[in-house]
Amino acid sequence: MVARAAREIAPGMVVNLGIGLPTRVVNHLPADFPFCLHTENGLSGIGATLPPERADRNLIDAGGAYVSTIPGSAFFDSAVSFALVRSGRIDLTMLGAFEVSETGDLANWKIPGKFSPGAGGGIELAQKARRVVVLTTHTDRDGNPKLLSECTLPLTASGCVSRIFTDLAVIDVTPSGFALRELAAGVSAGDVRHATGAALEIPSGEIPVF
Amino acid sequence: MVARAAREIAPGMVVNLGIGLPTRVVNHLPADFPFCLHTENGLSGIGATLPPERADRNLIDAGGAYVSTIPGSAFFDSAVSFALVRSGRIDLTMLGAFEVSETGDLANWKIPGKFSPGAGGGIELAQKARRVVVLTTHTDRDGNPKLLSECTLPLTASGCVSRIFTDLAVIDVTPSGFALRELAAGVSAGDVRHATGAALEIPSGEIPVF
Amino acid sequence: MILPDKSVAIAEAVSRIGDGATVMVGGFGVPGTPFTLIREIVRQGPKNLTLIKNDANERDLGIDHLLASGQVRRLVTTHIGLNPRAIELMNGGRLEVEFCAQGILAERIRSGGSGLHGFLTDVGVDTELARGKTTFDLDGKTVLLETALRADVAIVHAVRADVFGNLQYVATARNFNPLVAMAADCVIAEAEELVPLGGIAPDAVHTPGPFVDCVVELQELSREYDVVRR
Amino acid sequence: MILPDKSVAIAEAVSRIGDGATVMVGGFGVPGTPFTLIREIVRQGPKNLTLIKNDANERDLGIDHLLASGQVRRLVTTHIGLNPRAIELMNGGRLEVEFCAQGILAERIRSGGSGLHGFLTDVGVDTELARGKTTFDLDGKTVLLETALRADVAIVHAVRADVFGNLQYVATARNFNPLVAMAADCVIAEAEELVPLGGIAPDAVHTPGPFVDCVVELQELSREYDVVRR
Repeated sequence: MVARAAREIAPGMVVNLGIGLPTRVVNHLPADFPFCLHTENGLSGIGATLPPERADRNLIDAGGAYVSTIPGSAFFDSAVSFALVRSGRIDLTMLGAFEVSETGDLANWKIPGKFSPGAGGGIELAQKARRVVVLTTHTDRDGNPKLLSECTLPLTASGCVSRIFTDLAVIDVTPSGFALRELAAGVSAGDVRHATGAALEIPSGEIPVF
Repeated sequence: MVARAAREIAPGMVVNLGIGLPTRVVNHLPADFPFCLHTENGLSGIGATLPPERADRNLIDAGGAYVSTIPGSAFFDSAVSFALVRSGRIDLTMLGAFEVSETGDLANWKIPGKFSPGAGGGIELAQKARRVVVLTTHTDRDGNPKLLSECTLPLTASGCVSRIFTDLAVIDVTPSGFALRELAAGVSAGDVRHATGAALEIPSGEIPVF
Repeated sequence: MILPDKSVAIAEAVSRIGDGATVMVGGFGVPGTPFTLIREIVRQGPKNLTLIKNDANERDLGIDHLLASGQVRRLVTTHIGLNPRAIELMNGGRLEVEFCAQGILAERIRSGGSGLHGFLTDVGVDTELARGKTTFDLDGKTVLLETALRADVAIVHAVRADVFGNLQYVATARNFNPLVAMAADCVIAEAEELVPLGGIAPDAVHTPGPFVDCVVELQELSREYDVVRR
Repeated sequence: MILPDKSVAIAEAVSRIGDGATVMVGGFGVPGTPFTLIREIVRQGPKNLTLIKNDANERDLGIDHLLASGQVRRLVTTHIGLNPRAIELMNGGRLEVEFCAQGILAERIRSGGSGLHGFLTDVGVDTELARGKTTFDLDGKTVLLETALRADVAIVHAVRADVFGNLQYVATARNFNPLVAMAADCVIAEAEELVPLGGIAPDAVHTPGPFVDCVVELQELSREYDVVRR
């Protein structure tokens, strides 16, 4: 799933990867792949993640991981960082999700009464990146679907998600709802439909496997 | 008059000097006087004005004069420069004037039908500097008063001027109008009243001469 | 002319923070947090503070000390998920928390620091962060009014300062520091290194000296900067 | 990963400017004006341009060439007093001119470059620059709505660029350049020196590369930069 998501990144893109699964996407790209990773705490051109013994105390990503620079990196303040986000200079962001609706609404920052740490930079990334894709398990820990006809949790942004990568499938958000595009190895279209809490368009013919 | 105006600058101040007469004020301050000159095209800590043969093509003030830096100078962009102005970090500005009213209104950027090059940075300096003083001849070339009960020209900012230095006098703008504070050598209070187009409060007793 | 010297002792600088003050604090996680100035605020003990800061640090780090000492009444922030104490105080009603989207907090601070009254944006318009905000119709699009933020005092951490208050930050320790350094009536910078006038190249200044009121040279670097081994 | 290379030939970069385009131009007086890119716009000849620039340069310098060639329909600016041709075209009704207060023009550009819709300010509220602007009552104070500006193309002059588009400016040649470099769909930078990736320290970048689309290395410096002897 992470390896499949990595193919979403085209040469030349500026990409912001959300905390968690998305940050692992870079491990699946060739070392000479030409693109730029942005982190909202003020760096374009993120290099390798570093272990504590090699870390620079002043150089982290927005998730608090110690990172490094590459030739051509730039540091900037938080206002400039979000100027990049809001003015459309982030070509792609990959985010985690609690819920995604069939119209592309995203909920990933708050569970009322349980989890309300604040939205951080997620709202602007979800609303303003040119393309938003989600990386998530298809269901939550209790087996409940995360892909729903409507979100039940407070939204991060409405109608923002274009594509969802899960452990079961690649699914697009289309004007007519969720559409199955690819299947994980060993998973059937029926499995995906069963784990999805909304209508799922399944193409006729063979479905590619990732 | 320029020498007298120079005494308006207190140690520690950040000062912006308008084009023309005001820029000559610095010549009347000791070399070790601790203050900071700001220019709106992006420099704090202006040093000496330079002749063409010693000029840096990239280093001018807002009036286009070639200037220099001093130890501790900083360059910044035009947004930051006016952030300084609007947020109250300019302690004092000295500006030229076409007209000043007895309520401190200033007109110095436009003469309809004759002169309308645009306001440049003057509006924000006049409205936002913590203290605005004007350096001007007391009358225009035709002998008409520049200190008036009301301005006739388009305003730069209303109620902004605290004090006026002219070739004849030092005059404060008070809640009750213009008040004579000091006289140029050889000038009488009557001369000043005659050359002023509004009521002028003249203190009883001796008036200091500059 | 020469530029004025603004270097002062830490106790004098921090004494500008009175009870009830609004204090902006630089930093994003550990980098750029003015740990030593925060410790001095704990020592001097002003109460009922409103803090404006990207995050609440982690337990026993940075502004968590001010939460632990009960000096904070209100916090304007973007994310407090790494500080269980902040979450507990908020949930218990002992800390008022206002959440902003991160770039919107940055921009509200910059707006105040730029002498503006606020700005219009569609960020968050479909979310609960829009609740209670004034909306406008701008060419058929709904936008929110986000008001400018200013503080009585801002505290920042710089890697280098000259005595006039020109500041440089390093790496991702820049973050909110240049913004809060614009937006307070009194701006206090702690610096790892204090250099004489001329020690910072004019093209390489991140915060111009006219924004800064007090410069405090750090005698030693707080242990709170140490690399965290999770 | 490696950062993409955005260096292109000047003709290709400037071909992005079509008839009717809105073009933002850096510079304040001579310093920072992208003279070589302007000459290429004259050579390629797109018409009916709207220019957004602090000033109109002086006669036979910078954007005056575009005024002379009749390529400019409209100019958004702060001051054109040093260019008699601009004044004459304006007075003759052959050039539409919109004047802004200087810091407000800077801020409107930055607002567009920051993906915002506009901002509220009391600057100019008592002047004729307030005419026709939407006003709001904010806590009893009248403020003006200043709308964000964006352009199709922005052209800037940098002293140094790397191939990814990280830019550095020098001295007062910075001025409007970092602002217009945020606010256009296509940002073209001419650079006195083009360096490889790594040639600019990450803390010393003035315009981060993600804002920039095309980098053009100058083969020689325009004579228009020469020190003016008045």
